[in-house]
Amino acid sequence: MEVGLNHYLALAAILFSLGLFAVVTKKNAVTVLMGVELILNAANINFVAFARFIDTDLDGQIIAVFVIVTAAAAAAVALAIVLNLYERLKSINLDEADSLAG
Amino acid sequence: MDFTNIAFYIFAALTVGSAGVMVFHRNVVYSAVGLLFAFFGVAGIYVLLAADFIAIVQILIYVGGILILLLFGVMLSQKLTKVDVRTESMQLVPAVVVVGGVLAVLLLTISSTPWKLAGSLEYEPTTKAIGRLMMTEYLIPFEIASVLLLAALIGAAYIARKN
Amino acid sequence: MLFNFANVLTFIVFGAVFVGINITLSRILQARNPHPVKLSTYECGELPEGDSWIQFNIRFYVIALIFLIFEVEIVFLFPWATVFKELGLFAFVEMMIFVFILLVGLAYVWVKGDLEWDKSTAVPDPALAPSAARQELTEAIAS
Amino acid sequence: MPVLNANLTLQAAQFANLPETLQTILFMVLGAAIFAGAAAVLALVGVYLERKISAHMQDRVGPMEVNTEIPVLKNIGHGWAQTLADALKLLIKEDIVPAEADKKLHLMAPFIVFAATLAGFSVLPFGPGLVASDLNVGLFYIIAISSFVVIGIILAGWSSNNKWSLLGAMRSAAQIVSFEIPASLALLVVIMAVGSLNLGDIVAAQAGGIHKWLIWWYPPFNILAFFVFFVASLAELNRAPFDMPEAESEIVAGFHTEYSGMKWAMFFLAEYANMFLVGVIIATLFLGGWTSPFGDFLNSGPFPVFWVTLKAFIVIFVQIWLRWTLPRVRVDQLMYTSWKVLTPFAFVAMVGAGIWMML
Repeated sequence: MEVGLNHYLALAAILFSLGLFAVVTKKNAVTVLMGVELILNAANINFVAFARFIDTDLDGQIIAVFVIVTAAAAAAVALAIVLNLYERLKSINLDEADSLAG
Repeated sequence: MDFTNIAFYIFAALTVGSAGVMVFHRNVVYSAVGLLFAFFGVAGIYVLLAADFIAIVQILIYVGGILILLLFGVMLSQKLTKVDVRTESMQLVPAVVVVGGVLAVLLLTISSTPWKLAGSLEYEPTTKAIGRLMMTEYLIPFEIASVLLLAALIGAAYIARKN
Repeated sequence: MLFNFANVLTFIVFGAVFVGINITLSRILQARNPHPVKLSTYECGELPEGDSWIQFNIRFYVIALIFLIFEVEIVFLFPWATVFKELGLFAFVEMMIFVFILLVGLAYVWVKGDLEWDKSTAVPDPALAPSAARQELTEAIAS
Repeated sequence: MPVLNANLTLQAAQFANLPETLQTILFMVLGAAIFAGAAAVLALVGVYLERKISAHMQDRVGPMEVNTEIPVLKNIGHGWAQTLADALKLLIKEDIVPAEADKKLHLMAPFIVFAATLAGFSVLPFGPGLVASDLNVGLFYIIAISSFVVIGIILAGWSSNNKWSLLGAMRSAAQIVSFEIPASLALLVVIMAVGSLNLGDIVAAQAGGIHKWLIWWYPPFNILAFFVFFVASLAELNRAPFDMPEAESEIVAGFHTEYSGMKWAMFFLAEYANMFLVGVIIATLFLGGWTSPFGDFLNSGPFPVFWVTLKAFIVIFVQIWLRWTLPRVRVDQLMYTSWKVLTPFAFVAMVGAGIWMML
């Protein structure tokens, strides 16, 4: 069967679900972040796929670049928070991090 | 069935399989390895979608940057004996229901929407075109990105330092 | 374009296969003679003490953070550099603004000391510190 | 001989009868095989050179004994077969995996490191049209693919479950990523000058002799970029004086402390293959690549391959020379070099070359 837009979108949907599953179920903050990265990757596949099949110009690809850049900035800040959490609680399990008092 | 189709199925299987390892393996380092191959698979998908520049950026930022940072985070914050490196799951049953529902809705929407296809993008180098667009049409987002990066750098350094 | 990327993939796959062949060949040829002492973790001939977990210097992490931000900057610089000549002065000025904003970040982490490697902050053991009398003597000799 | 010729003709005919896609695949696999073989051979040559050069620098002779009985090769002497003998030894050596190690990842790490190193070879141009993969994003691709090596090193260190392995891996990773920034920034000067990421285009821009090499463009900014890149590449290769990750007086052998036999040999091979890779990259970007330094003189036939290999080996010689001349730096000095010396200078080179081009 010829691979078309639907195939790429379905792949992105599966990746998105896997990432969402990790975000919802994992206790470990680093694993949750990995799930977020999967979700962003799924979104990016959609952007690039639409750029190829529907828009046929490079706007979608540029959006994808900006998504990757934002993801990198987010990951840097999020991991800094995880590290800070660890320094305070000696654990990075999210269910133990329910205190705002630090 | 031509080669790009076969390549699509190979990369899709690689991506989904490694993402599965990432999600379901109990050891965080194995999750990171799963993520490594998932990123690589997605880069392959980008190549098939005529986005060579994005594919390289994907490897450079995700594998060379974010994944290394994640691994450093694992190494720094976990006792690396075999027991403690595990990651536990919670609320499995509701999660399966919700995520299954989301996936079903997504797939249904994808298959039932009549997409207005407009041919397909040619396989040609995109780097120069992206550079040109970034300097003209996307100039404002580009400059804002630098401010975002500055904020992220200062914020992350500040949070990581304060202990 | 696809052909070139297929070639890259061939290289990656072939590299893995090459390692696989070598390791398998070595498996077949080598003599295997396991012994608990031989299989223990190497610690300069001493018995291994504790597990491999050590509190890492947090600097490794801060360096990786800063690296990630600058790597993103490089992603923007590469496509710009390829079209720099044809776009001329305007693109150059735009990129200088971009680079300048990020150099502010570099200056910030530089001034705040995030690029310094942590010196040991451990307090020296008072038992090992030179006694007051000895210190006086040392100073007396020095002066 | 006629029999062989007939055989070859027959095989060629059979090859031509194959479906086109199969032919393409066979060609690609053959190309990869040739490059992998060349990488292995060049790595062996590199090891031999390192031993001999270091020996002569220290007024020793180095390996002298290992030789064969084959008539012509016998006369070369000077222990030329030493590294071959070492390779054979490593092949039959027992592969010890510590009981505490994570066996799967311990096995996977050399695969990742070597495959990523070999993948870098696919875009190197060895002559006009003599390149396995003429990627348009070639230079960018090399930087990206080398990040797999860092992941492989971290995995090797973690899976060994050994203090020195893990510490060596962390040091190695932090060092490689720190020096990737000035290295990439230095490359920008070349890309700005040529306006292409394709390595073939970069070589073509330098054709016509030694005075056209990119190192002489926009003085002094390109020379500055060249030095920044050279120093950063030394650190990325974990070569002396930046061989902190393998400081044997402190952390034994760094991330590969728990590796032995063929798995260790794969790391070693990747290391020397990487040296050659960097040599070719420096030759291509700054020293004219496969073009002859004398204009059109000796610039055709097999000579392009000769020139680029010669230039690469000159770079390798300087790397070895530095290793046996300079003492090792400390970790804090390393970070100082990367972030407070090389990165600002790389920015200066980039901005300076940009202004020069604007004028």
